[in-house]
Amino acid sequence: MSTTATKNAATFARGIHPGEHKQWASDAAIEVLPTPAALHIALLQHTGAPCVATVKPRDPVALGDVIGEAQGFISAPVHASASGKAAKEAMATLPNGRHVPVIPIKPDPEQPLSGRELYEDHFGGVWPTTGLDQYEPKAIADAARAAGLVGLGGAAFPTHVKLLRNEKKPIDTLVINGCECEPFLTADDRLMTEAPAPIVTGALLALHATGARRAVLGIEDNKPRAIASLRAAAAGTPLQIQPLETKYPQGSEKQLIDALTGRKVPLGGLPLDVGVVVINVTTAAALARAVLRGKPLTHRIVTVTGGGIAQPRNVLAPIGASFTDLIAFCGGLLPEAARVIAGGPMMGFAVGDLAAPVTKGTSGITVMTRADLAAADETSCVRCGRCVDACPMNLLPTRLALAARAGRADLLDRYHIMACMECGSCAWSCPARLPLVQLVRVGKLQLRAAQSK
Amino acid sequence: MSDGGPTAAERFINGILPENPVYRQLLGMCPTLAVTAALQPALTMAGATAFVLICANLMISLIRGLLKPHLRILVFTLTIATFVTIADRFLAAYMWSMSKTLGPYVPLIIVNCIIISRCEICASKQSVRVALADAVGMSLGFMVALASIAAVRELLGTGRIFGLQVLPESWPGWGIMILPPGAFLTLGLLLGLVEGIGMWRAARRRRREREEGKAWTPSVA
Amino acid sequence: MARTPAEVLPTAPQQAGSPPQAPAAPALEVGPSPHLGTSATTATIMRDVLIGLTPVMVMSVWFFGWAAIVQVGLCVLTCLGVEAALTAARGRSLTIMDGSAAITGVILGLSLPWSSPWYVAVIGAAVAIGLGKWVFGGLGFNIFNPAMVGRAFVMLSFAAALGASAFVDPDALGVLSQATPLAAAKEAAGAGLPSLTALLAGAHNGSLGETSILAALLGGAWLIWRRAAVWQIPAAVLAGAAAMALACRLAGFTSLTVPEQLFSGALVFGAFFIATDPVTSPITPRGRWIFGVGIGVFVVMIRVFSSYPGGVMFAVLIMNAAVPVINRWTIPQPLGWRPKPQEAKA
Amino acid sequence: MLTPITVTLAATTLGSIAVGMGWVLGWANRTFHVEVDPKVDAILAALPGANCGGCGYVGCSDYAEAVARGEAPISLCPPGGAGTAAALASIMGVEVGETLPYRAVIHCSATLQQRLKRTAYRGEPTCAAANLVAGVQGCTYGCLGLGDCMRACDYDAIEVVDGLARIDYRKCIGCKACAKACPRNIISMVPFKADRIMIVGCSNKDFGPVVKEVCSIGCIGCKACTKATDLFTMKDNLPVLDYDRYDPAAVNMQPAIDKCPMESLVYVGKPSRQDLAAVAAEDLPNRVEADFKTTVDDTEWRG
Amino acid sequence: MKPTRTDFIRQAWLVIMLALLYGAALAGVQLGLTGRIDENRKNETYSVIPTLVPGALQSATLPLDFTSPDGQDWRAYQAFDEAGSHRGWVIASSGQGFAGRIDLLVGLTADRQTITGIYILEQVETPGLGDYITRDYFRERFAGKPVEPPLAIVKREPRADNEVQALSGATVSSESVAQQVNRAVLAIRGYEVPPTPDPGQFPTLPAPAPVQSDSRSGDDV
Amino acid sequence: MDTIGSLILIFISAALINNFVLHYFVGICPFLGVSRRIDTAFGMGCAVTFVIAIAATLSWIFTYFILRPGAPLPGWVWTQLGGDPAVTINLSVLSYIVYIFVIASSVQFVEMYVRRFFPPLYKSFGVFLPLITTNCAILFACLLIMQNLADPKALWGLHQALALAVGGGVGFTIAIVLMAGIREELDLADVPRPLRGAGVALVVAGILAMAFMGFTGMDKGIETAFSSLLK
Ligand SMILES: Cc1cc2nc3c(=O)[nH]c(=O)nc-3n(C[C@H](O)[C@H](O)[C@H](O)COP(=O)(O)O)c2cc1C
Ligand SMILES: Cc1cc2nc3c(=O)[nH]c(=O)nc-3n(C[C@H](O)[C@H](O)[C@H](O)COP(=O)(O)O)c2cc1C
Ligand SMILES: Cc1cc2nc3c(=O)[nH]c(=O)nc-3n(C[C@H](O)[C@H](O)[C@H](O)COP(=O)(O)O)c2cc1C
Ligand SMILES: Cc1cc2nc3c(=O)[nH]c(=O)nc-3n(C[C@H](O)[C@H](O)[C@H](O)CO)c2cc1C
Ligand code: SF4
Ligand code: SF4
Ligand code: SF4
Ligand code: SF4
Ligand code: FES
Repeated sequence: MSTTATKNAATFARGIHPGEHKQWASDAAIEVLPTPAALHIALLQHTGAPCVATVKPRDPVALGDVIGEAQGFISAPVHASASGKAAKEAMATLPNGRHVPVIPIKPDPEQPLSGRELYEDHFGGVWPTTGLDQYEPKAIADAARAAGLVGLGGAAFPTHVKLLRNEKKPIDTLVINGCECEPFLTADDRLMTEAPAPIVTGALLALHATGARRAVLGIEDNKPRAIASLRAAAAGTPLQIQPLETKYPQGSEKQLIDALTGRKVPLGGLPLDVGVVVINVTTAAALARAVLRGKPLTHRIVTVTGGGIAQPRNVLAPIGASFTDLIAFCGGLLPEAARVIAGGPMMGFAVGDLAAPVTKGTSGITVMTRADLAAADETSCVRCGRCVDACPMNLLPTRLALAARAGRADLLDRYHIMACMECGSCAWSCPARLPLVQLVRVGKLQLRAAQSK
Repeated sequence: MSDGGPTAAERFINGILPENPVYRQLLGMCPTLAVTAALQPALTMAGATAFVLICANLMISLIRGLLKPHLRILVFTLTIATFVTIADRFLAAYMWSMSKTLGPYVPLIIVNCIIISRCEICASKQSVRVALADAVGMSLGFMVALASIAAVRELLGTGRIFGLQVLPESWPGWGIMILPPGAFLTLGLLLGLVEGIGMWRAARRRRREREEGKAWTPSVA
Repeated sequence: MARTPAEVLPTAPQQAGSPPQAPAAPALEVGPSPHLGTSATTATIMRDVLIGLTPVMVMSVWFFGWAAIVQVGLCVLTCLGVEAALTAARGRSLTIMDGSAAITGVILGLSLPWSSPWYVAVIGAAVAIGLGKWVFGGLGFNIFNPAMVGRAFVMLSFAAALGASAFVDPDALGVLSQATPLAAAKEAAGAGLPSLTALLAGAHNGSLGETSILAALLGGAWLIWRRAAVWQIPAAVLAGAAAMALACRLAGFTSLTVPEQLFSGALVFGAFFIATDPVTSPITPRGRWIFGVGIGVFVVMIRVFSSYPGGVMFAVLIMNAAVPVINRWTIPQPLGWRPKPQEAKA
Repeated sequence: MLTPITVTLAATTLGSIAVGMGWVLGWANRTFHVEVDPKVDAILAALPGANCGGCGYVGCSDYAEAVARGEAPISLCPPGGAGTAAALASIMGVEVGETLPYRAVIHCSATLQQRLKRTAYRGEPTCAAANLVAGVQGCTYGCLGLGDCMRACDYDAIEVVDGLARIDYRKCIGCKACAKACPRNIISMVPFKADRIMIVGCSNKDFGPVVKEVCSIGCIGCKACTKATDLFTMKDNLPVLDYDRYDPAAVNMQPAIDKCPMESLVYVGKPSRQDLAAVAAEDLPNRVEADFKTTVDDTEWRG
Repeated sequence: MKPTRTDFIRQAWLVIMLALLYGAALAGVQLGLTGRIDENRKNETYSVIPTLVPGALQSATLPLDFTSPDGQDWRAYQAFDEAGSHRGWVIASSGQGFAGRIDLLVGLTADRQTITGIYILEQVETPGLGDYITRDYFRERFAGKPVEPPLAIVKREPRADNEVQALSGATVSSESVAQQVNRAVLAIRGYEVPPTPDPGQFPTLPAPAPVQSDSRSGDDV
Repeated sequence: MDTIGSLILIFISAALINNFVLHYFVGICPFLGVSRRIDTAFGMGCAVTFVIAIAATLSWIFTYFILRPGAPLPGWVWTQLGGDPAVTINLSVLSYIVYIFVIASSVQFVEMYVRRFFPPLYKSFGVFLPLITTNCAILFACLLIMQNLADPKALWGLHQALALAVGGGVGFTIAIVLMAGIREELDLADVPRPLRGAGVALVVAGILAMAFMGFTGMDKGIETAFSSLLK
């Protein structure tokens, strides 16, 4: 992959250059996963309240049927990602550690959509860039909600909440996040390259829904093909394509907003507080599909990549397929595979049990070899300050880690632990191999426990 | 004793090691650090402290019936200050050079927490006999502590003990031991040593108990 | 150029609907994110520092010959031995290979005069590791720079062996027969100070490592380039010293010019190799500046006003003590930090 | 000849300073009086009043207030020693109330080998940290075996053996420190009415088939025990033992144990005769008691 | 529970009684010991004088205070022998050394042409280095030196009459001592000698001094 | 040297060169006991500085007018009683007892006053006051002042006494705040068990004392430097 580092590209302060590792799958066009033998659709796939199952065991379900009803405002329904028969509710441990109920579905051998048709249904066809004012802003948000749309960039926050207008906090800038700064992952890159049209349409819909005056798509300058294809697709629309320096975590919304607008999202606040909404490119595409075609979120693109997988690919997979299905589709694990990660290597979760299902938030499966993993053992922190120089939030990770080890909630608060977004820049830079992010997570729990007392 | 507290013998023993004022209670650190550059001033200081401690304990124990809780600390302080002045003047009269060496640290005995805490804990509550035993025990404990620190400092600093050459003449005196930092370092390391020995012995006792499979004490209170 | 999906369809047989075969499972492991890390380790950083120290070591051998090798060698061996013994006593895994104890030994050795007797090196090194490092829990926890703790201990203990006259060998020819520049400056206001070029090249008497400023600058540049040391601290030390030197010069307290102050004694060596010890310097960006300027100011203050000719060691120790407080004062404000809501919450 | 005058002068000087100062203080005490918690006063009176700072608080009254607020242990005063601690205990004791012999029990009894779907874990070797990494082991409820409870215990009463924390009831004093430390919340405090009591040694709330996938001895929620004795009730697929009614001396639990298809009902406390015999024969029983020693092998967990 | 005034008086009687008692006791101690203490203090200087001025009698010493032209106050002692003949001078001098103030005495012959010796009264120089200025071998380096030209410290064997070899490694302290000697010599040489007193008055020393430098010696009560 | 200069010298000397804690070893108890948190240590330092200043003022007054040999007040009483004016009265034997008495009462007075009228100030600072009564740093300052009053050549004025007192207090504050910072740091460190707490704190104090030895002779240096400046 060629990297055209544009000098003076806009960016944020600090951050790291962990190496891109995108070569594994950046040239692999999106392929469709054959319908697996079984799907396990988790009832909690988003940030917020869990869903309640609406199907009973042995009920037949069709592709796109609601099988879990959203509870509350910050929540999103889940849909069947294949036609088939539901089974008795079970439990599964998601890669992020959540132990949640799942609805198993046994897909029918004959599916209404599969293979190329499914791909075309998602990304093909015509995506208008004009006349989108016909949709009511409220209707766009409602469609997003009905489609079970959540952020596909990582946090899985229900998208309709972001799109709803808030009188007190007007939005003036819509940011479309096409950075994909995680090493290894290429799903967004492939989508932007292969199918920029739905992204542009989705962005324009979101622009209309939020009432923003400006729409910017931020993209790291290591994806020249995607930039070219987006520029072509967005020509003549208000959507502006803005290349950014390739630096981790360029895609983190606070850093992205800083890079694009210079605004600083307040601690504990939302982009909303500075008049910005950020949505991911895949989310935008899914929004277009939900509004224009009325299709719910049943599939997502998952990058299966890394040195430990036989054939790295970008796969359009039904939600609920197991990691095993995807790995098998990509030729299986190589003997040197050492760790399977849901997501990318910087923020993803290691998976212990490959039966875990793909959820709306699963952007990739990275299979790392022993050589990729940090080799050395932990030594004492020598306060070299590399973590401090790396932290995009301007925190003191080493102090946070030491305070968490000592269980000192007062210090954790003094060092602003809650501002940490767990991006992992610090731990990546640490020559002593301290598990800084893990300790920060422990520390956050300690601080919450101390404060609730 | 009818007054319920520890007996005279217990008080005496406690003062020397189990409740050693310096190593265990960390009291009276100032003189401990200041006068231990050599053994002779250290022991003189210990003697002066012992004199004050014993006299004050006796005096307080004698008048313990008359003490009002509110004013007790005041009475202690007055008494101690008086005896300290007496000790100070006697030193100046009969051991002039030592009195100059010790300088202001003799009057500082007044605020040495060891004495006031013994008055409070023992003398103001227990009989003269116990108070005496307590004072003597504590004084011995203080003396042991000062002597041990001073011995280390004098030996390493000058190669001498009580001014007599012990180590070979070629010993390069560790000047720092005589200087202020040496006092802190020696006391800190000795404290660690005493603590370490205590821990090591406790661990050994636990191990032994476990090996012997000592009787299982029921968990029910 | 996008390829169509058909072109990259898997060659492995795949029947839709059939249960996928569980891949022959390699032993997987789990762990916290991030799963990637830099290639730098503590040991590589320490190795870089040792490499950075070589120009200085070479120059000291050039000037002082065997004495330098023996002095540094004794210090390093003792440091490694004591470190090994103490880690073993605490039942910890052996850490001597990480190179930090070796650095302590080298820096201690380089800060001694060529003439000091063997026990100075041995006691200094033992104290450096024992009192300077082990007492606090070993690598990464020490408050004070171990090498400077060791040097202070021996300097205060064996003042005669480290005093100005220890440097001078009246029978020798060349630099060894002269007083060290700072001692000379102290005794006779400015007289007998070598020329600036001599100071830079190192053609004068002094502790093993402090003679050649150029060698120290060369090694320092390497450290900064390798990011083994942060650049702010040496910059701040030199800036602070220069400012203080200028002030003292203008007030007439000293006859030394600013460049003479900067290039004499251990200031440059200390700025690059001693003040930068990460363990004992502040972690916050602003704190590093305060720390460095503090060292620079104290060095010149001690040189000009106190009874000692040099002040690097004392200045470093004093500022080491202030590091926790500096860190505490200079906690950076996180991105998006605003005072109002914070206070409201508190 | 002048001696009496000097003595008088000295005595009167001192006396008048004493009276003067005393009067000022008495006046101040009246004028500036501030009401304080009587308990603080009581504690203050029981403290030596040396104000030496040895307790780590700023003087006796600060320490007294901290004790009265219940924030400080009663044993911190070095000059006061044990006597003062006892006095403070009696002042504060009114608050503490009567103590039942509550002891900590761990609701998991699966050893490393019995917990399935385990993966090598590389990370911070504490339970709190490992609990945040999914996939360390199949069971998301059970003991992680990294010993946070052990480190929290000031009385050295917990050991981790075969990856499972066990409590030595000779040492446990029921301080709850372990229960607060356990990130999986599987330690509870139960009344120890006898040397040996029964506990439910499992915390997995999932249905039987799910449990079977992750543990070879875990409770499958079959309700057999509730049928054997009415001391058990089911909650969240787990039996709950009613400790108010359970009298270890009187009730024979053997029927329930026999009924249980898994190994979820376990005795803790003093080892039984069989257990001791088993130890003697160096044949560790499956149902492990709290006081068999070996040490945890950290290396295996670090991967 | 507000305390009242009468409370205070009732409670305080013990304190007041003790204050009176202690005050009286202390005054007694003072009376008993002051003489001795003053003697000690005085002897500190006086006992040295015979060693600095050969043949002088400790009791036959006349303290003199004078001010040199540069405004500095000086104390000197005129030393006499048994026969009452003037044997020499002793001047007290002080100044900064390496670590702190050095107080010393300089002895001179009666004609004020030759230094007879020096004696260090107080110093806080580094132990094992600067504090060797108190050693005899260093002090002896000053004996017999002429007063003109001023003394100079050198780091090698002295070659001229006025050169004094420094202590090795302690040039600063040595230099300080030499400077003080020079200053004292200069002062006393510029001092106009008062008429030699009548030898008969010596046994009643100390002489009535215009200003008593010794602090607590004024109490004759 | 002019007066201001001599005051500055007294101050610097007490604060840095002959630091009360690190050179004279006074006030070790609070230095070890109340140095666990920076804020508390700072409060303690301020309180000590304040109390030393008060105690120094009062003890200077008592010493100057009553206790020193030849003090005016007892002399006046003496002559009123018909005594011989040539005789100097010396009550210095009472010094220690009067100092401790004065310190204790004034501290208690201030404490009650602050507590009654400035509760917030009391919370942050007044709580330290009782602890200070039995702190040797205060008595030590009084004793130093007494020494300098006993010598008629020096006969310190109140301003000099205060310079010493405040210098000593500031020096104490510097030492205890540095110590507290270090100990907060050591809370997070892996200190060998037997040394935890007082042991390592004393070692730190030792190294601090070594560091402060760098100021040796600075009083002389500053004096020379400034006198040359004035010339
Ligand atoms: C460290 C970090 C890195 C992130 N990187 C990306 C990224 O590369 N691409 C992306 O779309 N979102 C990324 N996100 C998530 C964004 O912050 C943000 O949640 C998302 O773009 C919002 O869009 P969505 O709700 O549609 O997912 C990242 C978040 C964090 C904390
Ligand atoms: C790293 C280093 C630190 C030093 N620190 C000091 C110091 O703090 N004080 C000092 O007097 N000399 C110090 N020195 C030594 C002096 O720079 C130099 O050797 C001095 O001129 C010798 O004079 P002296 O030994 O009489 O003090 C240091 C030397 C080095 C290499
Ligand atoms: C710890 C230490 C203490 C010293 N103490 C003294 C001292 O008390 N008196 C002194 O003259 N020099 C002392 N010096 C030496 C001075 O720094 C200076 O080097 C010396 O006076 C120069 O004299 P020299 O040329 O004879 O060595 C000491 C040096 C050190 C390192
Ligand atoms: C840039 C750099 C400078 C260092 N300087 C010193 C030093 O001056 N003295 C020393 O003992 N160790 C030094 N070390 C080694 C190591 O950090 C030191 O021994 C730790 O203080 C031990 O915990 C240095 C290390 C680095 C990376
Ligand atoms: S990067 Fe690692 S070693 Fe460096 S300061 Fe941060 S935690 Fe410590
Ligand atoms: S502290 Fe948090 S925000 Fe900062 S680098 Fe580490 S993980 Fe990222
Ligand atoms: S199922 Fe029960 S016994 Fe087994 S590991 Fe989980 S909690 Fe423990
Ligand atoms: S009981 Fe809890 S704290 Fe103890 S080892 Fe098990 S999981 Fe960890
Ligand atoms: S003994 Fe000095 S403050 Fe306690």
